[in-house]
Amino acid sequence: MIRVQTDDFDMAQVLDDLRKHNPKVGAIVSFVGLVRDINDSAEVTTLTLEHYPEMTQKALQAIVDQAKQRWDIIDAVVIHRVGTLLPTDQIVLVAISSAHRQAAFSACEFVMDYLKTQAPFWKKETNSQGARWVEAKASDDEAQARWTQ
Amino acid sequence: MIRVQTDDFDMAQVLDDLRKHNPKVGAIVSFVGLVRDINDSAEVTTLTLEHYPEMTQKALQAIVDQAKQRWDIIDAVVIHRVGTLLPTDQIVLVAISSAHRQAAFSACEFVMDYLKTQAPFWKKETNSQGARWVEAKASDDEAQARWTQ
Amino acid sequence: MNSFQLEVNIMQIKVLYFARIKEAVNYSSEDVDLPEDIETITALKHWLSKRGEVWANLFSGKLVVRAAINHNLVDDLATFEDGDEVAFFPPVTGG
Amino acid sequence: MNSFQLEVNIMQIKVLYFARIKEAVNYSSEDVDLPEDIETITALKHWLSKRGEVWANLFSGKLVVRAAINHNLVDDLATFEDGDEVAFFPPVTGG
Repeated sequence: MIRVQTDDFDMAQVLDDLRKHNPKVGAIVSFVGLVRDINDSAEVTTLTLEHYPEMTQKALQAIVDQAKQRWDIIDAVVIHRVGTLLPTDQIVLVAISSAHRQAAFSACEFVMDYLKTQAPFWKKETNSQGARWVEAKASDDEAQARWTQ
Repeated sequence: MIRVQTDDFDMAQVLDDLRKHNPKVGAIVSFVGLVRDINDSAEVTTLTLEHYPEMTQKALQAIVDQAKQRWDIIDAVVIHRVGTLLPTDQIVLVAISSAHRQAAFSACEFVMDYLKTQAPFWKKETNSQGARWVEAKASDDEAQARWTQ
Repeated sequence: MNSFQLEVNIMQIKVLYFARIKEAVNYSSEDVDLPEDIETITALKHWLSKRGEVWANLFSGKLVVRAAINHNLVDDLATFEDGDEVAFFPPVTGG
Repeated sequence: MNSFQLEVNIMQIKVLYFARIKEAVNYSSEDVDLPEDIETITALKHWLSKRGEVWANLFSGKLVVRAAINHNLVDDLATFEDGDEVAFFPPVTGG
């Protein structure tokens, strides 16, 4: 399941859905990304996420499909929020279910690394000094490149 | 926080506690281990977990302490259930919060790999043919050994 | 005959802009008529950069501008066709 | 004098058994008086294996038996002291 939404998400509901309908599931690895109150510069007051709606779903699905080809996973959920968020708000959830834990760990980290570098989302922070677009990080490109070596 | 308990745990509550009190948290990686309905042999009807109470807390704390020394993580939660469980029941939760995702991913996988090989829990399965102790897996030893190479 | 050739040789694409690029050009979408030799992202960037200072600055290469064709992330040598949707945006920062 | 030496030279430890080892020996805990030369896990396993067939089978080396001293996982060359708690159990299978 892939969803892009302004509303918050209920992690417990997602995990219950992943485990309760399939007794083959032995492991669920999940990642939640949150708005931090401090970034490179001053204290963040809001974070606004823009995206490219027609492309986002397709890009996320392509990433999940790659993960399913690479690892023996059972199901994958990606939920990404857009719009204006506050510190400690949830931004993104990636949850992967599998029979054994290593596939779920690898696939979850893979999906996050690709999402960070391939999915069309852009963050704009506001703080007391004004608004600025968040810069992409070289460390995210390096994290993604690990999977192709 | 480290807990060993017979009761089920509320993943959403744990994650909320990790994020709501600390706006420095940018990432939470969590692992949930579940009772599968099938293992090496026939269909599993129940899974009973025994442990060594005086040692368990100490062993889990030592594993978490090692993870905190190795990675820049903010907080760690380990909850492990004991007693008799049914297929799709939650067995274990490891949740790690950090500023950036890679530390949380690595620490969560590290804690699980060490928990699997160092923490004094033993599983006994019952199925239609009777009861049997679950055998330790060489793949778990190999997973743990990765961290010392 | 001449006017027929002219119609065939003009390609129309839709161009979208996102994030700081959208803010710089001050709109998010336009239909663009292109000469037929403009068929790669590189050529389109070069062609757009002749529109003026804002455009020249955007596509000067000082900042990375990523592109998508029909919702697929592509590199700058990728080619598009009449009717395609091309998007320009900064490196993504989601997650 | 003789009786004083005897008291000093006997070591008492608590031994715990878990999982299939507990089921095999049929109890979970005992206080054991040991001669003074039995001070490593290896020596204790050897000493216990003389108790009879069940014990010999357990500690024959056919199955891995892990040990802890005072709640710390140890290898078989680890030494214990008077008053320590030693535990024997199969490889762990939690998580």
